[in-house]
Amino acid sequence: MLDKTQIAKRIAREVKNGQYINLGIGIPTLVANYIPENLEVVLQSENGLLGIGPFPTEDKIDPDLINAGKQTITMVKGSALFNSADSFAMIRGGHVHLTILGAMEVSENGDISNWKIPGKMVKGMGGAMDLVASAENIIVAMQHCSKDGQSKLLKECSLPITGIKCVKKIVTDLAVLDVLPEGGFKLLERAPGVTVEEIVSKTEGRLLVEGEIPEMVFD
Amino acid sequence: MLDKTQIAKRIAREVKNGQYINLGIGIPTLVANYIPENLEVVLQSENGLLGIGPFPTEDKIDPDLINAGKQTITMVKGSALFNSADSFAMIRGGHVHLTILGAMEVSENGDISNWKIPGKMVKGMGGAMDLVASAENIIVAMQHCSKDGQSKLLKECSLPITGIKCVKKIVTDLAVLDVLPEGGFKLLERAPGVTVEEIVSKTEGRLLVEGEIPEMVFD
Amino acid sequence: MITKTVTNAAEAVKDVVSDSVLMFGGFGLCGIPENCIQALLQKDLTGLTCISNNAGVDDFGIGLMLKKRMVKKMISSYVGENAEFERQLLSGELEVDLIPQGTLAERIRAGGAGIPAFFTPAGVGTEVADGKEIREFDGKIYLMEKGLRADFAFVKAWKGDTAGNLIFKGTARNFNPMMATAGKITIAEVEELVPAGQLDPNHIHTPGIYVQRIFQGVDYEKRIEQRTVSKG
Amino acid sequence: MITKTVTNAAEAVKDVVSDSVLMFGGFGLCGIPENCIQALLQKDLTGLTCISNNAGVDDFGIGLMLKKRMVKKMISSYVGENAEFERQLLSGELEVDLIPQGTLAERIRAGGAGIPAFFTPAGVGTEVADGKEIREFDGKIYLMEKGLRADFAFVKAWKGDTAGNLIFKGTARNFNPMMATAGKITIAEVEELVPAGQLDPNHIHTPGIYVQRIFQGVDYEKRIEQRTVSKG
Repeated sequence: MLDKTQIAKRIAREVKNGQYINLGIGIPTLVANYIPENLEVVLQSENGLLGIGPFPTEDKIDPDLINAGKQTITMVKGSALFNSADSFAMIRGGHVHLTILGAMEVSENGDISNWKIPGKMVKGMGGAMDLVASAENIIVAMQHCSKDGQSKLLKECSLPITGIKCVKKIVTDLAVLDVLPEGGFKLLERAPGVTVEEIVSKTEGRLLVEGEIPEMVFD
Repeated sequence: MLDKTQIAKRIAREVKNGQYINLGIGIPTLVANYIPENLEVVLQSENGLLGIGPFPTEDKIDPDLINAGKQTITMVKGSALFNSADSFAMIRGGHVHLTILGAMEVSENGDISNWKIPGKMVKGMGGAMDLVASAENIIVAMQHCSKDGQSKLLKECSLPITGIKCVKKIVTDLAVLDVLPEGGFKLLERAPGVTVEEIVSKTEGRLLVEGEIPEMVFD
Repeated sequence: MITKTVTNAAEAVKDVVSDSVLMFGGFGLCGIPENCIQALLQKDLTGLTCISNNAGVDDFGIGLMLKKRMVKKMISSYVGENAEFERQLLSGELEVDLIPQGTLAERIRAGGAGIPAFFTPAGVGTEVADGKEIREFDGKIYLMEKGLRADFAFVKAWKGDTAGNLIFKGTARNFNPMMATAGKITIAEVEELVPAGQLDPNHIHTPGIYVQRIFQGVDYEKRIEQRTVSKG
Repeated sequence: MITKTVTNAAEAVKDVVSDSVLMFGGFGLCGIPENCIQALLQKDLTGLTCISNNAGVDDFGIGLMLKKRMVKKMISSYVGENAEFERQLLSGELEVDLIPQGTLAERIRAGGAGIPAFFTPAGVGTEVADGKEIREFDGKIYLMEKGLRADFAFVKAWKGDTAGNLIFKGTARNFNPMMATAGKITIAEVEELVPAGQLDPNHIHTPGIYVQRIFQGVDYEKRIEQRTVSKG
């Protein structure tokens, strides 16, 4: 099984040179730490920044400079600031190449639910609906199952939808899977020590397993 | 009869304190010279400037600073620069209070034609269609008749329309007229030496003449 | 130039009445109009509709207005940091209209820009699409969304001049510039107010045409929600 | 940061082919991409669709491309300074789509912002409305207009950095920022190119995300159309 850091490390391998990337709150934020240094990429924060840098040292904290998770941040060289309408113009217009975000559920046709649990949680969708409706590539970071053991990779989402037919890839604590254009999850890799059988048993949606499934390797 | 300078001077009296104003090419541009100095107003140029100043002295000419008529200009203190989309957002959103522009024809219901003579002239509408569709107050500066003596204040425009039911007031070489909300021109003032009869004879559209019509006075 | 200066927040908000529609700039607690919110709290207002990306926290920002029960309805994209908010919502005391963040930003821009409606892909296939017009362009499905305006827009800038021109700092810009365009009356509070002519016209984020009143604010707390540091 | 630098205009335009849709920033001759236009003139191109507020003058700017018969269609708001243009138009050699200036600007912004269509009052009741959807919102009539994109967008900025961030000067900004967002490939020429990190992130008009190629231009003529002076 992968821990959160390993999920982030695995997703970082999906990043390509020259990409502009939006990272959601939680595990996706950690991905920034593991992007290979030889790649030139730029991180977008939907509250109005291109070029997110590391967290500031104590003496450099600026309350007027935060990311979308409201964390204090810094800017890298070559950053640009803009307003929220311009930020989502950038997102909606397809200029951000890759969105990495968390999910509560993903369906086998790529629908995602991550913003609402009726009667329980009403935090709102924030920028997630805009991001998943717009980016050309969307990767989900999440646990394969809920705390009570239910699969989160479903035939259909049971929770209110954030976006339809948008998720391209999923990295969970157990596996890496593509969402096929024609529907269905395709198993690509398994976590160290996790068997294909376990993944099959914990995936409710249609799962395609072809040939030998390699085990992920981490440094 | 008013000359161009007097038309501009008369229109300048319509300007109110605190207004943001867009001035078209030609006579409207001259209006800026006669706005009373005790009024605080700001001139907008649709190519991206609030706060047009006077023409520059020879040593201050900047090719990167022009008005919508492509004339070299200066900026007053407190100016702001912006792009064309933001400029027309400002216009379309009703933030510019007053538009003064020229016309080839105005109809008695306030339609205006000023952008095209079929088969003869194809310069384009520039920003005029946006301006007349958006500003709350639109004043037209023009000659009362064409060069061949035809009235330019008509029942219906004969040339392609720039905007409908938008002109509120007209200042010509002969008269000042309101366009009534219910339709028709209402004669307000006549140029020095011009009789009501002459104005009546040179106005094709419905003209309302009530009581004594004062003669304009200029310093 | 047209002078927009007022003396302080109390004077700036003096004609805000109950049942008004208000916009508040800010993202989380970053770039919120702290002085105007404090001045509104001093007034006896109820039935307000507040348009703001977030709803503050329990003891700061718009959260204080919620606690005082001044707010009838919130229009926001994310309200996750506010327990009182969640309580009022679940109990039905508070109406909430949750809108995708980009749609909210664009609706406000459209409202200020005289665009009554536009199409966006955000929310297609979700409950956000309920009751909205759906249309296909070039093979992709979109929703029609409408422009938003407010009776009063409250924005917070870094620097401003007496003509109402504004410059924001860092990510404290966020929703402030669009909201400035969408208020029938826009009230700007700034950290530093300078005479017209001192700001570079090329650096201005919000032209003064959008601002009806401006004042230099006092005692900014600028509370940080997630203080994250690195060892350096 | 992602480096966008190319050596010169010739390299920047090397993959532009005949029958492409091109956008050119500028208002009149102010803020036009002079170097890219010169480089395009060196290529053997025909059938181009050019989106530009104006069409240059007979012997400068896009006017030179018209003279060389490279252009099949112009999409503009005002073309009044160009006799060759008028001749080609009246003779039917050139297609022209005249669009209200604000609609043109907004259509380009919409194209870059992923908004397929929006409503505007400009052109209602005129021939611009022919064939377009008409709709009433709150008692006022609007036209539906669609977003515009281009294969290549050519923009001219004052300063730029290697990450593609741009700062414009004066009213030379005009259509350049929107067009930068709407090109599948956006090529920026700048008067001064600096390393990433030298421009204040708060002063940037066009974030580098929109720019695929950038180079420092040479020999700017910046021709003035209406040289007007006061006695001082």
